[in-house]
Amino acid sequence: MSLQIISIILGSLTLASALMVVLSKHPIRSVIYLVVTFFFITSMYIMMNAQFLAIVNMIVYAGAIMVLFLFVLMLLNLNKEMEPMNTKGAQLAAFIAGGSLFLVLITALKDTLILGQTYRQQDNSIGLVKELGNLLFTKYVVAFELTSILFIAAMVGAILLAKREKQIIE
Amino acid sequence: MQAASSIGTSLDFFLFVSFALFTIGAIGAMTRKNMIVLLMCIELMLNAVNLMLVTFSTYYGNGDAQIFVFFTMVVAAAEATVGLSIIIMAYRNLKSIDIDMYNQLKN
Amino acid sequence: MALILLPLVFGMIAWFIPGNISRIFGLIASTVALAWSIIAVSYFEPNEHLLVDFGLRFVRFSVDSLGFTMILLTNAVFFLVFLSNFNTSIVHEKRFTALALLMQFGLLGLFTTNTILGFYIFWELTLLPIFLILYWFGAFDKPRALLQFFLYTLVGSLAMLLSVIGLMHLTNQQTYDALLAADLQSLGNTSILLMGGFLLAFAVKIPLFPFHTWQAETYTKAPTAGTMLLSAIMLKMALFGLLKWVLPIFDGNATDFWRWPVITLGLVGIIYGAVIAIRQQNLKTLFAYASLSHLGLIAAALMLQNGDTNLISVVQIVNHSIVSIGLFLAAGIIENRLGTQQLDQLGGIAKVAPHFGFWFAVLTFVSLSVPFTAGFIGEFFLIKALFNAHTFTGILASTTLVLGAVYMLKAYQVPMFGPTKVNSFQDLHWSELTVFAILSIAAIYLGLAPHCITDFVAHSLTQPTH
Amino acid sequence: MAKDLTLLLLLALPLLGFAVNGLFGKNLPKIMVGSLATGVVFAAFLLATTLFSGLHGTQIVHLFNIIDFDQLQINASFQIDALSVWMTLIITGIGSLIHLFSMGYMSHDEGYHKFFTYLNLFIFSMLLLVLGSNYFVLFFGWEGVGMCSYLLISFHYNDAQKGLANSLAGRKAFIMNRIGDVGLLLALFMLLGQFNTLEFLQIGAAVQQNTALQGGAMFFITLSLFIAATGKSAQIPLFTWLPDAMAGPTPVSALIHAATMVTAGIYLTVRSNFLFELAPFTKDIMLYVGLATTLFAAFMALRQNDIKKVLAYSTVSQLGLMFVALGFGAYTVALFHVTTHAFFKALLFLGSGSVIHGMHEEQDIRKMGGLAKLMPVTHFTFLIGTMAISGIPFLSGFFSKDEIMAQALHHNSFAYVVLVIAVTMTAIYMFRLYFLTFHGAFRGGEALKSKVHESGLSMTLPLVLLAVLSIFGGLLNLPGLFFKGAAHWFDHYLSHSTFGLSEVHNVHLDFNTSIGLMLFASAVAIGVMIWAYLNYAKRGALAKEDTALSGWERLSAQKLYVDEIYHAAFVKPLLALSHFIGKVVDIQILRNGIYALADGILHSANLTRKWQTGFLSSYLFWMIFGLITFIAYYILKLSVWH
Repeated sequence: MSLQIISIILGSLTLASALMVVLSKHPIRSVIYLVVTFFFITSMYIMMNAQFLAIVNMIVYAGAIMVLFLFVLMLLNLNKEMEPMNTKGAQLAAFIAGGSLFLVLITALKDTLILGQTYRQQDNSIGLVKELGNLLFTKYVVAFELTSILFIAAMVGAILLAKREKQIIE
Repeated sequence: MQAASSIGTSLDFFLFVSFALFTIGAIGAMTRKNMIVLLMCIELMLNAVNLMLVTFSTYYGNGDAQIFVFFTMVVAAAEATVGLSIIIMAYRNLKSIDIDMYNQLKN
Repeated sequence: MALILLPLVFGMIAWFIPGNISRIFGLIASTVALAWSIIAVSYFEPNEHLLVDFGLRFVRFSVDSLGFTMILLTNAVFFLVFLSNFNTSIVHEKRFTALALLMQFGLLGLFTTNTILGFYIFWELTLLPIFLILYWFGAFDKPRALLQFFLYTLVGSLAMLLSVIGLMHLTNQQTYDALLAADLQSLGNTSILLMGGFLLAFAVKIPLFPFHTWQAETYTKAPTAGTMLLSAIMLKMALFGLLKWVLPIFDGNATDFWRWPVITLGLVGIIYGAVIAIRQQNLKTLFAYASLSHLGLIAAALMLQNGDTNLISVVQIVNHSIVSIGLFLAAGIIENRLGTQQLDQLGGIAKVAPHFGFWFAVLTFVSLSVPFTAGFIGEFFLIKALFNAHTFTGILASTTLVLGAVYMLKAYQVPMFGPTKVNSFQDLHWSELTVFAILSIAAIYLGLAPHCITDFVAHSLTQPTH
Repeated sequence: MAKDLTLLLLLALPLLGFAVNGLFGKNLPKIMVGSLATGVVFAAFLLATTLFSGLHGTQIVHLFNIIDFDQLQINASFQIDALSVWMTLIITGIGSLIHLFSMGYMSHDEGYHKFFTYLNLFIFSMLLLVLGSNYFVLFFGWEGVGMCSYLLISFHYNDAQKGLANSLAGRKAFIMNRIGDVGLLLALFMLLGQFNTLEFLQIGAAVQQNTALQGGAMFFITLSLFIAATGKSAQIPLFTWLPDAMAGPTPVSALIHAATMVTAGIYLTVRSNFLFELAPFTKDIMLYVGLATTLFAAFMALRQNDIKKVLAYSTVSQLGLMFVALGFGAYTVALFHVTTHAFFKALLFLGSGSVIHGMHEEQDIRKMGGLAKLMPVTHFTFLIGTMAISGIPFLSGFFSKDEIMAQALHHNSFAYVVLVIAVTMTAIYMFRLYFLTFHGAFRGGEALKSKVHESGLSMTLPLVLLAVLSIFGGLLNLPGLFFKGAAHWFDHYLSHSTFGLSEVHNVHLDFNTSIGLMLFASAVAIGVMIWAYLNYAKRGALAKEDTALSGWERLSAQKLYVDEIYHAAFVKPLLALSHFIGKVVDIQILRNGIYALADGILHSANLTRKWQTGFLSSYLFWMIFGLITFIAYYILKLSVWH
């Protein structure tokens, strides 16, 4: 049962840090909280024995992408005064909308048959690197190769977009 | 490690966390006007979905969903790269990262 | 097969050759295509049925004598259009040549394809070049008129696409022969709807009465060559589709359902177009409405599905091509030389340009369908068919003779006769003279010996269909 | 020479002239063009005489098939019988004289070769019309002559003052003829429907075998044929084009609008006599239309001041007379009048042409007078023509008119009275024309008088020949009371080999009535002649100016306002309708309807575009909203389902 407690603690921490991402006024703090959120999510993956994804999540998200965000934020050199905020009414509307979405989702969960189910006692080795590697390089090899093209495109796009052009759209 | 894995943890808890994450991401996307934060909120929502996928994947013992998560991460990385460079360019033009300033596409 | 692909190849080449010789190139290309088709026809046994099948599902071509007639007509029309265009200068000669050849390819494909999907694809394929020709070379002051043409046609095509899909889905067949054999009677009202989709597309293209509003403006503003292509051959696609595809396939309750509505629209078009034409001041607009009037007659007569009438309508289709090339060429010559087509600004051209006056007169009489011309045979038998179907329709249709005389004589007399209002008018260029002469000879030959077409076509139209 | 070869040659000759003159005429010397054109027609005339002399029975010459379907076959074939050969003789005979005349008349015209080209084409079409063995070939010729008529009427299309009027007159003629053509077309359709053939002989045989065809179908067929005839032969209501057609050169008026083309309607009726015999009601209609036409046209001619207009109305009137004869079923009588009318009317037109030529294109009789001394040959021949048409005894017109009057007296005394009035008026206006033109003092001014000259030989020779024919033409069909042996030669000639005519017997009145009729007619004609002489030549009465006309005179001069009525009743409404449909229905309703539809779509697009605020948060909001709705829908659906 300790695992259950751990998972509850992890879940609440995840949600708390996610909330802080949204609530904190300064973008830098948001990024930091986001990294923290990703850490917690990664730990949840580990709990579910999805080891490969846990590693990838750690490296790609928490490592690469978040660093990118930080770089950009620092590059733009924003200060707190420049932080744009919505009006209170809009925020309220957003919270109501989000809340009702959440309610609806929970209702949906409640109606499903998986409620209260625990994990089956079976071979839970699918999340291991070996298993996923097998899948990735046999069944999904074409898609995997295609991702490289996607990355090249993204790289080229990013360089082209971020390059300081002389003639910029008026 | 195998034996210890998530025994006794109910499936719906992870789903609950996933939903909550998604909702937080959505609320953030609606309330915040900073484009970078918006992008972060989108990442949050993506991760919520990833979490759900992994949950089900483990539950059903099917690896395909995890591969799918992997691809989602790939796409998210690419998306973040391009999105951030767009933000940089946009900031150069308007000196602002307020998303509401960028409604010029309308006309 | 090579016959069909030839214009495509030429069209491709046309993009790459220098603009200043592309005019000659177009002429040569169309001449080769025409010569080739004439040779092919001379080796063709009228009662046989050439089939080109690559084993692919949707690519299947077949040629019978009707198809060959249309191929010959197409190639001849393109030849004449290129020839008549010889004396006018167009800015982007290369583009025009290439587009026209592409369109020729589309038309030839349409006339030979053996699958219903192929029919639709080629139908659409011809639209693109003509749209670009109109867009690049036309004098549209507002994009609206052009868009009207384009969208109108597309709406028709959409209806046809739905029908094509429906037909293929419901019969699970897609070749011509299989569709002919398919039992559409059992579909009941669905077949009526399917036929309606085709008819809408055709009605827009022919055009029939309430769907004609694109016509006058498009014809007026289009470049002369574009107008000639439109009215001389593109409209014939619809009539061909009606004659070859839709009517035989939907023979039965669907045709019975649509027969009188279409005939009524045709008749309304005959009188409506003629009456409007009387008051038109613009030469091309006048001819456009005249075309509405003439084609309404063919469409109405086709709906009767009478064997002999079908044969004669082929004659009339050819005749209308002759007439429309001739008349629009005449209008184009006037516009080209004087920069106007307004009748009140014209007068006495016949005195300054006697050759033009003579040939224009001949073409006017051809279009008035006086005896010795193909139009006479055509109109006589088409009206007769309508008269036999119902006395009243025949009488209404025959008013076209009187009203036609009114507007055609106006169109000829006002610019050509009377006091000379123009100072200089360059008489016909040799190329234009050749076109007029070919047209007149063809019209008179067909007027005296229509059986050279009817006998030929009879092999493919009178074979037992069911 | 074999007959069919002769016939083909006969047809081919004018076509040859047409082709040669049309293609090379521009570069040939005028004399060659003219003599070629005249030569081919004259050669055709000679060939026609050989046909005439060797005529036995009816013969069909088959050329080729025009249409050869399973159920229907239409041939280009020709029929040689008394009727067609007689018409051919008239056409080629008078035609060659008029060609000869034109060589002189048109000598100064720049369109000389074109004129002869058209004229030859006309002769060809006309021969096609009369020689064809079926209605289809007849229709070819029928429309062909209409087309030539159009071309020739608007011949001087670029004349500085009258060019436009000329071309409009041509158009009017063509359109009116077209209305008649539609009648013929409908008749053809009905005939095809009834008999499935258009051959005269086959239809005739079918009619004979099956006499039950009477009634409705026959009535409509013959009525349509008659409508066609009214168009071509200028009867009420389609007669107004003929006076306008005088815009063409005078030889054209003589050939087409007096001697040949306008009699095509008569020919058609005579050719279809077996059909008309079965439709008595149509014959009655024909009779009364003919009567009305002859009366009104004669009335209109009374106060015309244009020399050609008088003759034009006179032609209409005479054609009406022929239809009266046809209405009585006296086909040969009508054809006899066609023949004599061709002689004297061609003579009169050519005479007037000679006058106009001599007067340098002056056509108004108020400017003439005293031309008898200046143009003696023209004067003398014109006098003969006038006397012939007025019915002065023993000239051709006397006999042919007398036959018609006799028919009228026998069948219908009302018709007889009307005819007497019409004939009297004919004599009045003809002598008025004659005396005003040739007698009294010259009113055209001295300058013109010095230039007036007698025409050359090529013009006077046809006049003299036609005058001779006008004098002796009546001998063709002498009434029974003169020379018993030679009497009614024409009737016999026609009926012996023309289908249907052998059954039709004309009434022959008894001796006393005949003599009485003739005496009365002679008295009227001579009386009018004397009165006109006293009034115009002795007393010097002149044509009044327009302003001085009394009531009936104005009616006559203004042609009973028929043109104006037609203009108001048909032309204006048609133009208004055209305007209405073109501007209102087509543009306003249909096209703008389409535009409005497009605008509506555009407008609604603009409305929905407002939703696209461009603010990302609002998009997100709507997205979430949609998501909620979507999921909620499924939850509800599931819970209800459970």
